[in-house]
Amino acid sequence: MNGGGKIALYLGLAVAALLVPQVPFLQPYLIQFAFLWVMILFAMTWDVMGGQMGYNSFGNIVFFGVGMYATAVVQRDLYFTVEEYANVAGGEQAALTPAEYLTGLALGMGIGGMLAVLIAAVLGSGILGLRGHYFAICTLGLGIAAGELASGWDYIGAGSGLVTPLLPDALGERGPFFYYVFLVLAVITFLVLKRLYAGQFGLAINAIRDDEDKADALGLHATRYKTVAWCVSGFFLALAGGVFGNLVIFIDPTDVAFAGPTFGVWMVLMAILGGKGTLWGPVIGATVFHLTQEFFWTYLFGWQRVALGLLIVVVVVFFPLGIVGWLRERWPQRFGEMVDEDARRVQVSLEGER
Amino acid sequence: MGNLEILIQAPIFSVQLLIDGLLVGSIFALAAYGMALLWGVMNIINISQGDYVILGGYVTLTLYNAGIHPLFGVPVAAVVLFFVGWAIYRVVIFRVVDRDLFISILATFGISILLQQLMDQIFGADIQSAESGLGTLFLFDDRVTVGQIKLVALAVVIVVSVSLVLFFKRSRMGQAIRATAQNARAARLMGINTDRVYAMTFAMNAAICGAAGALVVMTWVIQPFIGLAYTIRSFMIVVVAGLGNIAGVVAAALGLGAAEQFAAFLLGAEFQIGFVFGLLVVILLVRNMNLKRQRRVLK
Amino acid sequence: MNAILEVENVTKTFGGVVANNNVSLSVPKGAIIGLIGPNGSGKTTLFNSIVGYHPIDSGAVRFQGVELSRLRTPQIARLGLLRTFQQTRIFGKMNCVQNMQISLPHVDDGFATMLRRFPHEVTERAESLLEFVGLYAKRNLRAEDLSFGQQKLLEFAMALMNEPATLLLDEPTAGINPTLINGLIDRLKRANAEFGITLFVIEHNMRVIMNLAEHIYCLAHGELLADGPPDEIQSDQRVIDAYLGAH
Amino acid sequence: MYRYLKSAFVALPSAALAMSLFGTAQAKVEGDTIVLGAALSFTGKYKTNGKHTKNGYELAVKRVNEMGGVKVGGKNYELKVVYYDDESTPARGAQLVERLIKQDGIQFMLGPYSSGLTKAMAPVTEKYKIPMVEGNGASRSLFNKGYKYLFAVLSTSEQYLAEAINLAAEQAKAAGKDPGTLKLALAVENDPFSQDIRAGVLDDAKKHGMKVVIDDKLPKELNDMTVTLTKVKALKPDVLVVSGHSKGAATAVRQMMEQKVEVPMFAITHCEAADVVGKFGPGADYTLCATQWAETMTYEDDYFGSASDYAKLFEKEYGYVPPYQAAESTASVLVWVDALQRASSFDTAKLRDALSATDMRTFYGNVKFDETGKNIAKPMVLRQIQGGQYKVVAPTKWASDKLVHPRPKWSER
Repeated sequence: MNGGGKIALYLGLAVAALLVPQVPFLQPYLIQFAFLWVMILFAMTWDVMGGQMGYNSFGNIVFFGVGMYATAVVQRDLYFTVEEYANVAGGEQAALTPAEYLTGLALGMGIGGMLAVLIAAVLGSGILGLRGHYFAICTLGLGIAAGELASGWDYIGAGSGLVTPLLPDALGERGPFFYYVFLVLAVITFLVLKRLYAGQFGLAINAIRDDEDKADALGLHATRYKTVAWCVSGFFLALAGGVFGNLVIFIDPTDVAFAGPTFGVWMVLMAILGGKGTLWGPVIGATVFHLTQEFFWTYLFGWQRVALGLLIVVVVVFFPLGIVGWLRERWPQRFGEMVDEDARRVQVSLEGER
Repeated sequence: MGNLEILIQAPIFSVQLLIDGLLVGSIFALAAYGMALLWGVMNIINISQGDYVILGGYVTLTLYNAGIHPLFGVPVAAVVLFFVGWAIYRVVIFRVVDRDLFISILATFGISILLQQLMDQIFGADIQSAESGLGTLFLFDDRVTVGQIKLVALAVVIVVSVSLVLFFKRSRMGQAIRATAQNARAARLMGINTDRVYAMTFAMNAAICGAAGALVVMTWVIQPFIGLAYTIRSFMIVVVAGLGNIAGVVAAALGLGAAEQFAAFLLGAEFQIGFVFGLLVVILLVRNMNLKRQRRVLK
Repeated sequence: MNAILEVENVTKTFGGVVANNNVSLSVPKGAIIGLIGPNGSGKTTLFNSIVGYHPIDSGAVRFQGVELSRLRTPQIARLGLLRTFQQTRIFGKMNCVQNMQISLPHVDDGFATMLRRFPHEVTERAESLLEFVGLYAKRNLRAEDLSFGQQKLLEFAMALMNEPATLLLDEPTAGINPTLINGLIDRLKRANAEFGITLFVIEHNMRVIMNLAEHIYCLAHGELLADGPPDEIQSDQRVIDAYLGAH
Repeated sequence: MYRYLKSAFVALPSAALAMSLFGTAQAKVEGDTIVLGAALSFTGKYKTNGKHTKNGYELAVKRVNEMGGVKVGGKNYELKVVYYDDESTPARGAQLVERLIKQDGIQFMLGPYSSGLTKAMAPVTEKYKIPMVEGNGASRSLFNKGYKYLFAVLSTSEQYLAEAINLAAEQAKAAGKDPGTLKLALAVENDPFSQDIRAGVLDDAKKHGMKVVIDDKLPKELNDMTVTLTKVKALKPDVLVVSGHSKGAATAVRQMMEQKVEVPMFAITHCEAADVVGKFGPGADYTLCATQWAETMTYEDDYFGSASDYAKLFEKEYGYVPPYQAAESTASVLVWVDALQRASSFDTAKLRDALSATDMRTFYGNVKFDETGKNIAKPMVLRQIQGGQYKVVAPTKWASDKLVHPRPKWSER
């Protein structure tokens, strides 16, 4: 695709995404779309680690949960005491003004994001030294341990969970609000990642994926790149988590915040389905997955999870390249992988020198 | 730390915890040994390990509900799971054996979800258990109790371990499995049908897990979604013990069982699972630090 | 000539097995030095010791006067001491140009460099080095799609891109089509002469090493057996015995 | 084969897109049918209770329709419920309630199973001002948020076992002891519902000045309580309270029996759901069980007759004795019917007012909501298992038998 075509495509997508809430017959589906953006965020942030860097993390959900709890706690503690919040007296709702709500949300997301970065940096210094399946299983353990820890911590509601403040009426309906917030978040994440992948960062983490020992041998600051990659991934996941808590309203430690068996696995599956290690793969994978899942939910009543398990096996076993990866394999020329015919002459002459 | 005081003032209760922990650990040992087998021979980390355990439990439960004594569940679950394992190998696993490790991890993760959901559909999400009717031993003035079924479990673990050791030493298949574990290509050149060996290994692993599941359903309770904890425990035990070291696996399993009981007692039961997973992270990190100090040859 | 790389009394054991015993050698700046020895004589272990893949038991390794034995691999590489691998290592899923771009020296990398895009000059240089090893036409192919010999050449080009002061090459001609070997020797020599890179080469192919190196060390059973100019080594009875004995 | 598989990956989502986007949208009232909506747990950990809930709803709908339906504005309407599977997770529940309201146009909501799911859905229905009548979200934290559109026919969870504490205090007084000397042990699952039970118990224990010697949280993956029971043996409390849904009940009863743990009073929830009598026989005897409703109670209504008539009808229909979860659900539908008929309108604001003015008798008990939306007209009852039978022992008004206290020692049974 040429440059102009690309810009036209991006612009077209942006306009379409912005217009969705204005289309009357799509109105009832806005929350579904918001979930779609969340799924895309999941897949994109996982792909930084799993796809681009080859560190298959089952524990990225930790950052999602951390962001969610941090945001919720900030929203709670900014305007209430814990006691007040748990027992709002006299039947009065814990209602916030729009300004309070937005301040709490923004501040919470900021703190959540920073906390995630901190955790990624601290944990990363140890855990990112693990390779291959040890890393995968270790992060799996990390995700579950985080959920269990949250379940036992009374300050954040322990197993009883935490309820986030309601969206004030002045900010409009839930649908458009969360649609736009998540859209903006997903677009920013996409653009930041696109920019990162385009520079040395992208090549460096690709190199780590392909052969970390070689990258070491070339003098690359592999540990630094790995840590930064995890921080980036964690940061955006934490932001997403912060808003997600407000979307779902009720934060359950193991089913919503640190939901390893659902979101934690889905993010991996979505990235693989779309094609891991590619820019658009996770976006496409998440879209396909979300729609397929909705389809399963609607038409395979009660058996949808069975179908989901089957889908994972089938995708992993038969379709590990994913959609974009498969296209790339099928038509490598389209992706610029080709022998430069004009230059062939140079090579022949060099080889034939002696 | 009021809980610690209890142990200090009445040390007899730490005997209770220790005994219970060791007996619990003996059941972990079975699943962990199966995992070590798969890992060593096929280079596959089986995330669905715990789900075979639970499935073995349901097989036993089905017998129990049909009026058969659940102890028969041990061999029956092993046989049923053997065929289930064989089938899973033939349908899925053989396609991922030689592939990237992560693919096998994810594929078995998918199988795990699939099995959980199927069990949920077939047997329901309620917790269930089978009563062995074996009674309880009371020691030290009733202050220490040992369910006799746990002793039976220990006996089964010993029998299975010994027969496995004999199987690998004596039988042709056992030797073929060992040869394949060492070098699959060489084994193939020597005329060993490695595909058959893999199928056998996978099926045997499932059978071992099935037997463990039969013990679990008699000792505690089962429920379709608790398999992953067994998988993680197995993984942890294998990481500590190393591959192909049955004595090490048993020792590590017993140690983990005891550590869990004490952790649950001291930290509170709600942190037991968290403790297991946290311990996993710590063990992996320590192991990695040790490895870094040791041998690395890059060619 | 002053030595750019000095190995002094290096000993390395793996659980009781002595891989290197009291090995000392020095590589003069700008030279091409060879390292030979039968299989299992500890050549690769010595390379690994020099570039810091494992700690050495005793002894010292100095590069341009800096003690290396406490540094880690990437730090050593950033000092300008680079190694290639016997079993070629390249970044398979990346194309050749990308392989070259990421091989830029990382000495001055900070957090800001992570964001850096590669300027035209870098790409230019990458392409000209690819041309130098004869891979220009295939620059847009994924590295894993290259033949084994081409991957070796790519790895060599990547090493040059890294602008090392000294390059340790582990069997550069192993597995290469014999018709390409002369071209490779020529390029090694040119790299030495034109870019001023000191070369320290493990090589099994006697014809290659005799042709290439000006001074050769021979290891056997982890110990330094002999050293001298190619002619001398070639006729050294101990070296001949070591090779014959090993077979 | 692979190629087809791969093209399927492209075809499937396109089909899914089309279908999921243009699925049939339903209105709140279709012709002469009133459509209620519910997201229930058909899969996952609450599956069994999800089924009880659904059966409860369905039985009510069937009965109401048989008896002529609901009369609104002089016209008779049939009832119908639209269900979705929330997979027992709040994340899905929040998504589905949006779907019910926005996509399916549901204006009359029935509750999901469990406090957690209700916590996830209630704020959404509140936001859209859609009334929800529920019978399975008992956590008291649902009723201090000021929700105006949430109505619960059940007693909130802090009441579940509080009665047991009062009972223990009474027994102590009767024996001439100071209730303040009693030692209390708690082992409560780490979920919203059970933690509320804990809060209720702690409040009452404080009132009597009892000392809490064990306060364990049980993990959600509970399958072994040995460590807690070991503490019980060491500290010898007078009352042991365990709550952890069905698995907590089963594990506790079983291990108490196996390890011969002696404690004068042992009170749990979910006896019926866990079928502790069926599973452990005499081992379950003398256990105190909290229940929202029992078929032996003497309530009546026009649709089902007495509580025992309801139980018979339910058993005939579904083949098992109705647990209180089913009865609560049935009662929720009856509350809707009553409100619709009184309001004689489909306007949700009017319906809300009608609901909050509810004051009715059902087979399940009286229903009258306070300003927070919880039912204050119906008590919790405490039953003790005696000889394999559930006998109501408290509160006194409903007690059919006397409490056996303290529990006989295992050696004396």
